[in-house]
Amino acid sequence: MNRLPLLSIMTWAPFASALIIMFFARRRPLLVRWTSVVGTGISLVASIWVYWTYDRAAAGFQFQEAFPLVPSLGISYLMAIDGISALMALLTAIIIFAGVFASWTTKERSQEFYALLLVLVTGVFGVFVTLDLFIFFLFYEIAVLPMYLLIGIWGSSGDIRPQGIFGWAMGRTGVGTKEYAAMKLTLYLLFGSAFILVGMLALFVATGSRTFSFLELQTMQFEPALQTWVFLAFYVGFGILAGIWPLHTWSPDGHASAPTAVSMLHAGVLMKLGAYGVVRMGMGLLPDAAVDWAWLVGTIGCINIVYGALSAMAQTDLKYVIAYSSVSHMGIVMVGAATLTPTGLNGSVFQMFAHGIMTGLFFAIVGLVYEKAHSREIFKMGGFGAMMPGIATAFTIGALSSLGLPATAGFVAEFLTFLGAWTSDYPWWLFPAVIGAFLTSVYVLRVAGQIFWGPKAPDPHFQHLPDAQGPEWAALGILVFVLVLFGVLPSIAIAPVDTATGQLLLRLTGQ
Amino acid sequence: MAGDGTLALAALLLHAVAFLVLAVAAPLRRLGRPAGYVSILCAAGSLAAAVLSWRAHAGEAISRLVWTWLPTEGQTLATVGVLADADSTLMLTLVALVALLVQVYSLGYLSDESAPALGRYYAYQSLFAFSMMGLVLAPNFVQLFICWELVGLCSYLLIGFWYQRPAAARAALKAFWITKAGDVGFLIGIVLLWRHTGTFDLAEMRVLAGNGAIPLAGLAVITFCIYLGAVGKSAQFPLHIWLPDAMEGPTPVSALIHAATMVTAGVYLLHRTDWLFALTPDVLAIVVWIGAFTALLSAVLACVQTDIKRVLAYSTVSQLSYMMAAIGAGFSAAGFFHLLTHGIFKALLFLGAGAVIHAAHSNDLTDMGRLARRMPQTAIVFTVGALSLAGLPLFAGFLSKEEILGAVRAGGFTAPFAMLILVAFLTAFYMFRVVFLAFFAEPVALHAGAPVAAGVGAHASHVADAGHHASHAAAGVAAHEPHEPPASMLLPLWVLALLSVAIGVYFTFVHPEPEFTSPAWLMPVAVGSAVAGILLAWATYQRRAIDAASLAAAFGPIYRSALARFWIDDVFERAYLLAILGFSRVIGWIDRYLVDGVLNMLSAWTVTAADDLRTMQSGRAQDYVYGIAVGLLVLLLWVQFG
Amino acid sequence: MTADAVAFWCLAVVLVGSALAVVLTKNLFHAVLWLALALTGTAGVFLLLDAEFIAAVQLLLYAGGIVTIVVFAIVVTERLVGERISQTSRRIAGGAVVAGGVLALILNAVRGQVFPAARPEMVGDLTRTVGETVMTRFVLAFELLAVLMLAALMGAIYFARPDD
Amino acid sequence: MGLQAYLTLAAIVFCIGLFGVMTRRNTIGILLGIELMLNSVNINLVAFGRYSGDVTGMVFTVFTICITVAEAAVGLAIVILLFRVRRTVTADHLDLLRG
Repeated sequence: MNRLPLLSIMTWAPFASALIIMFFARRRPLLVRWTSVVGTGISLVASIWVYWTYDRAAAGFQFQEAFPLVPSLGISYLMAIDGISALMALLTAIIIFAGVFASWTTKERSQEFYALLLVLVTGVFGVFVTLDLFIFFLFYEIAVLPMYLLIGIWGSSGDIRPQGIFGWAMGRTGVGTKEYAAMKLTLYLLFGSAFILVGMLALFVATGSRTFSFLELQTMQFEPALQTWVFLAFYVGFGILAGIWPLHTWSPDGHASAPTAVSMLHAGVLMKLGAYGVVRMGMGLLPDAAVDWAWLVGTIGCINIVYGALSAMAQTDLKYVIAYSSVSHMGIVMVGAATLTPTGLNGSVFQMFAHGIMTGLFFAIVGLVYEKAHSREIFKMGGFGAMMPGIATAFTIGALSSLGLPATAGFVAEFLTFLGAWTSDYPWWLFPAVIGAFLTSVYVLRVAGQIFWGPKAPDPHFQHLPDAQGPEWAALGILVFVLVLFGVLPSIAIAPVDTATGQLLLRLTGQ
Repeated sequence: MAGDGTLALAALLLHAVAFLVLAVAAPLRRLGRPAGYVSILCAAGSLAAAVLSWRAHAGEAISRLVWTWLPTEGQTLATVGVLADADSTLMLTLVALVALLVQVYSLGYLSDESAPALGRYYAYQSLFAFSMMGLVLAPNFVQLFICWELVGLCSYLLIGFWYQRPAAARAALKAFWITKAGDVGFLIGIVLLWRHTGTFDLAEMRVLAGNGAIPLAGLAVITFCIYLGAVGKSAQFPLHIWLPDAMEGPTPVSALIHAATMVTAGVYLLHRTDWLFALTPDVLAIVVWIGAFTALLSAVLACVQTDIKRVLAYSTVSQLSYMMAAIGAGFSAAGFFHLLTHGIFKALLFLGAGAVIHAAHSNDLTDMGRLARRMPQTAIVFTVGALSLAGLPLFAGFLSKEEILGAVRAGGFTAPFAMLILVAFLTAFYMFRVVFLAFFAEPVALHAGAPVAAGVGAHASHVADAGHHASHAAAGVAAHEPHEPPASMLLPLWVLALLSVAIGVYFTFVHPEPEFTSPAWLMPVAVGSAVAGILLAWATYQRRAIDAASLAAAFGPIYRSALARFWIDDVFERAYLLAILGFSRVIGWIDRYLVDGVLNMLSAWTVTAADDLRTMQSGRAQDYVYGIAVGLLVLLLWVQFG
Repeated sequence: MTADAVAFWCLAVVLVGSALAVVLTKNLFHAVLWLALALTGTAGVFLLLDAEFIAAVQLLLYAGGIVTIVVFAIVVTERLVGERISQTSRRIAGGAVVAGGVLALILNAVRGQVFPAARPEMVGDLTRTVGETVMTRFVLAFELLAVLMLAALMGAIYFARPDD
Repeated sequence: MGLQAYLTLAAIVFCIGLFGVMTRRNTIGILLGIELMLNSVNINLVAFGRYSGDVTGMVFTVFTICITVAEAAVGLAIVILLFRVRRTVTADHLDLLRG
């Protein structure tokens, strides 16, 4: 079959535009932006195309591309997608496409900024579409590392007072600065990837057949002891990226310090890499261990949900609220996956998508508000709804999705997860999950009410603020549209995902 | 008869079309009144379709149209569609009617709004009507819940329509959170029920229930959870506190959402699933007791309010509890009947109150008086509404109220029955207190320090519409004279008033066959208590024969507690501040300073250790050579002797 | 004792003695001269090992080249600073212990091994063989060495260039 | 004379050089020590080569000598440069790389 290598195009188009930007767009900011739009646009078109033409009846891995890279070690450039990764690739493409527009006004070193951003996206795409563990890891690192520069250079510092019994330590590490956030995030994620690498190599050695191919590995049966500790290594490694409690603390600081597009991409997509890793690698390769340890994954997910929601409620900085809401929502993803039921896993994957879009929207809006009002202090702002109705509406729709209101993508995800939880072996997971949704409604609407739908703040700086303009509309419009579309017609996402989750669970539970 | 299902579907979708047009076509929306015309046009079409659909389903005919909404495991997990039968199409017609009238009324009532705000208002209205109809026609619990949440959203948006006012913004949040708390139970109930029965579909479930195929073990928990949803939505104790505050929204919104339709969703839910609740009599008993208690509580509260809309709000809570009590007693048809008549006359009362507020620029009863002279038409229709609510013969509430009282008695709940009779008396009293104070008595202000003002200082918050209208009345308050509202407002009032009377007259003479037999003394007792209430109100507020202050003093503790709303709101506020916000602060602190602190500790230790180790790097090459030599020495030792 | 042995012991005494003098004299210039002697002694050792060519290279490059360069360096720096540079040592005891320890252990290692006592006969002209090997088997390394020398030359010139 | 004698001699010279490198304060003095150490290595190379009947040892000695010369030239150039910049040849004062 002679057809376009869509997956490679999708993955490498941003990289190519990054190269073009670095070599040809010096001191031409508009060219930088349009190159980025074109590059990510190609990815978006390719991902939609793949998503659309994915053969749901046939299911399994499709659009396969393979050629050997290091045959002696069994490393090959193997790309293919199934329903889950197709949805994730679509999510990535949407978020980065919107993210390019959302960071249109980056002034400082925009050339390097966009180039790094695009390189990072290449890594993310690569992780989702590759099936070779070695290449997977390479892409994973590509996706993680540019973050350090992106936050360290273009980030913003917050203000956190060191106190408590660890006060001296916090003063010592420089809590709140962007350098601190960048370093914390990088160290945390690299710490996690060390676990992942060890786990992958252990599997590679255990097979004895010199292959890194997921397709071959998943047909093997590893011994229980190996499965257990490799699964735990994967869980910790990927889980750090997914923000599992108590290894989540890089996420609020990192997201709060990162520039808009980076927060969007990081909370929207990179955290999903973690969850995707647990599902694909952990559950896909180590079925017995996944069944054994589901209780841990789900229970920590429950803690995430409630704890994240309560922490979000306590914040006064808008970006921190959103960041903690990510921690809470990733808990739903984890609980959904841990249910090991088709409904729950569908919910989990759908939540990855829904949360990606909604948090991308949130961070885009936070960026816009900050740019216009120069404030992130929730309780100093107020009554922006009258001045920026567009932004306010978009935020409200994001908020509603966040609290799981029907007709937005968030509801479908949570509802499926709830159903899955109650039919799993640990039905009590339902209750923290539902309570988390309620707490979300409290903090997220409190914020929306304070900033947008409340009385005007007396501060003279906040009296005449513009609404979103030009390219910013594109970012908001795309994300809101997707959020509502997938909420009203969830079957366009669930149908392909369902084909993949069923196969995955077949191996797990043997049903 | 699938063809008739499409009529119901059309009624539903017309509103969706209106919403989509207004939501997407921003320029049209910002024009204001044209947006309203679009919405009203769709609402009119929707009413026509609803009426036709109702006629088509008058008998036993049921039509059902469903589409797959959510697939899982290659099969259909959940569907969306319409389930049109006699009850749902009747309710559909009520919704369509009130929605249309309210939209027409709003053209006059909100004529001073800026064009974009008006456009936004009509977009919300269309979304609400769509969601409410979706709820009414829902063929399964999933769609029911979806629309249930959406109407809650619209309620939130419309209560907070004047979000620049702190009270409105607060009330919107309160309404959303409190109902959402109930919905937590509802959602859990749905999930549990799905596991229990394996389906979301109402029709399938009903068949299962009919066959006795639903296991009874644990079912009570499930139905109770579902009932919790209804408690939140239909403002049952203790979650009733949001409804009075919801009066911060524009009055037409109160009429549509917080009187006639959305708040009755809980009652409708229980009515739709009465075959399920019938399996769990214990839960039904709870429903009766809570219903009767809430009815009494809110009737007492209604008596001390001085804000005309709040009186109506508490009255709504009280009447909803009536319906709940009937359903709990096992005769859901009686509750549903009252739901319909109440929808008509309570909408009438709210819209009438809106006309009064529009004219008097105040919500406060003490600012009114003898308005009947200035606005006789409004006075007439409002009195018709009040008589309906009091349940006098020839008016809409007469038979439905009777049925409820009979149902509760027939269900064997004597104490709740007694409470409800007392409520009937109180209802008539507080309603006619409003009628006399607003329309017929001398203005209170003329009797300086008049007793009725006793409640004002204590707790009244009558910022609602009044504050809004005050802004454009500021120009000439003194010169202002109350006057009849414009035709766009009068027309809906008359339509509703005539309907109330028509229904009343019809059912006064044509008794439907009740499911139970009521004793002959029931009707005289009910009507008598209502008349007694009216007379007491007349004596106190019109003739001022009885001093209102001494009347209040006679019920001293109750009166004072009622002014403080029995402290229920305070309990909730404390719970919110302490339990949720306070706890969240603790968690936030723990996260930042303990969970993250441990990490920072590790990090700081590393940095400190590195600082110490750093001195080893002296920068002098010879030291390194020395180190290498020592290393070599150690290495050699190790190789040779190790 | 054979003549070889006598020559070896004499050379060894000279070599060790001059080496000690290199590291112990106070006067830097004298130290350089002692180094020249040590290098010459090494050349003698090479001769004993039948490596005439290496001995020649050693004398030419080392004793001739390096010593000259060092002398130049001393002269230049002394002229710059305008005073005689004496040199002192420090940590003598520690250095002696460490160096002595290393020596003892190396010697211990050497003593424990069995080495061939006699040298095999080398046929033919050893210098010629060395030349042929350099130009055939190690030609690449040889060329690289040329590049390295050039680079070192240029580097040295660059470093030592007068201030602009 | 056996190989052992040569190796012993080389080891002694090496350790003397090492001692010099460790103890001299003057940079040029350190360089001299290094020269001694390299010399002893050369002795080893030649001796091993000779006793195993292989010319490779000698070839390498040639290379080593060349490299040593290059190193000495660069090293002394650096010393001169340093001297010009910092006015000292005392190694203790050259601690720009201190942590």
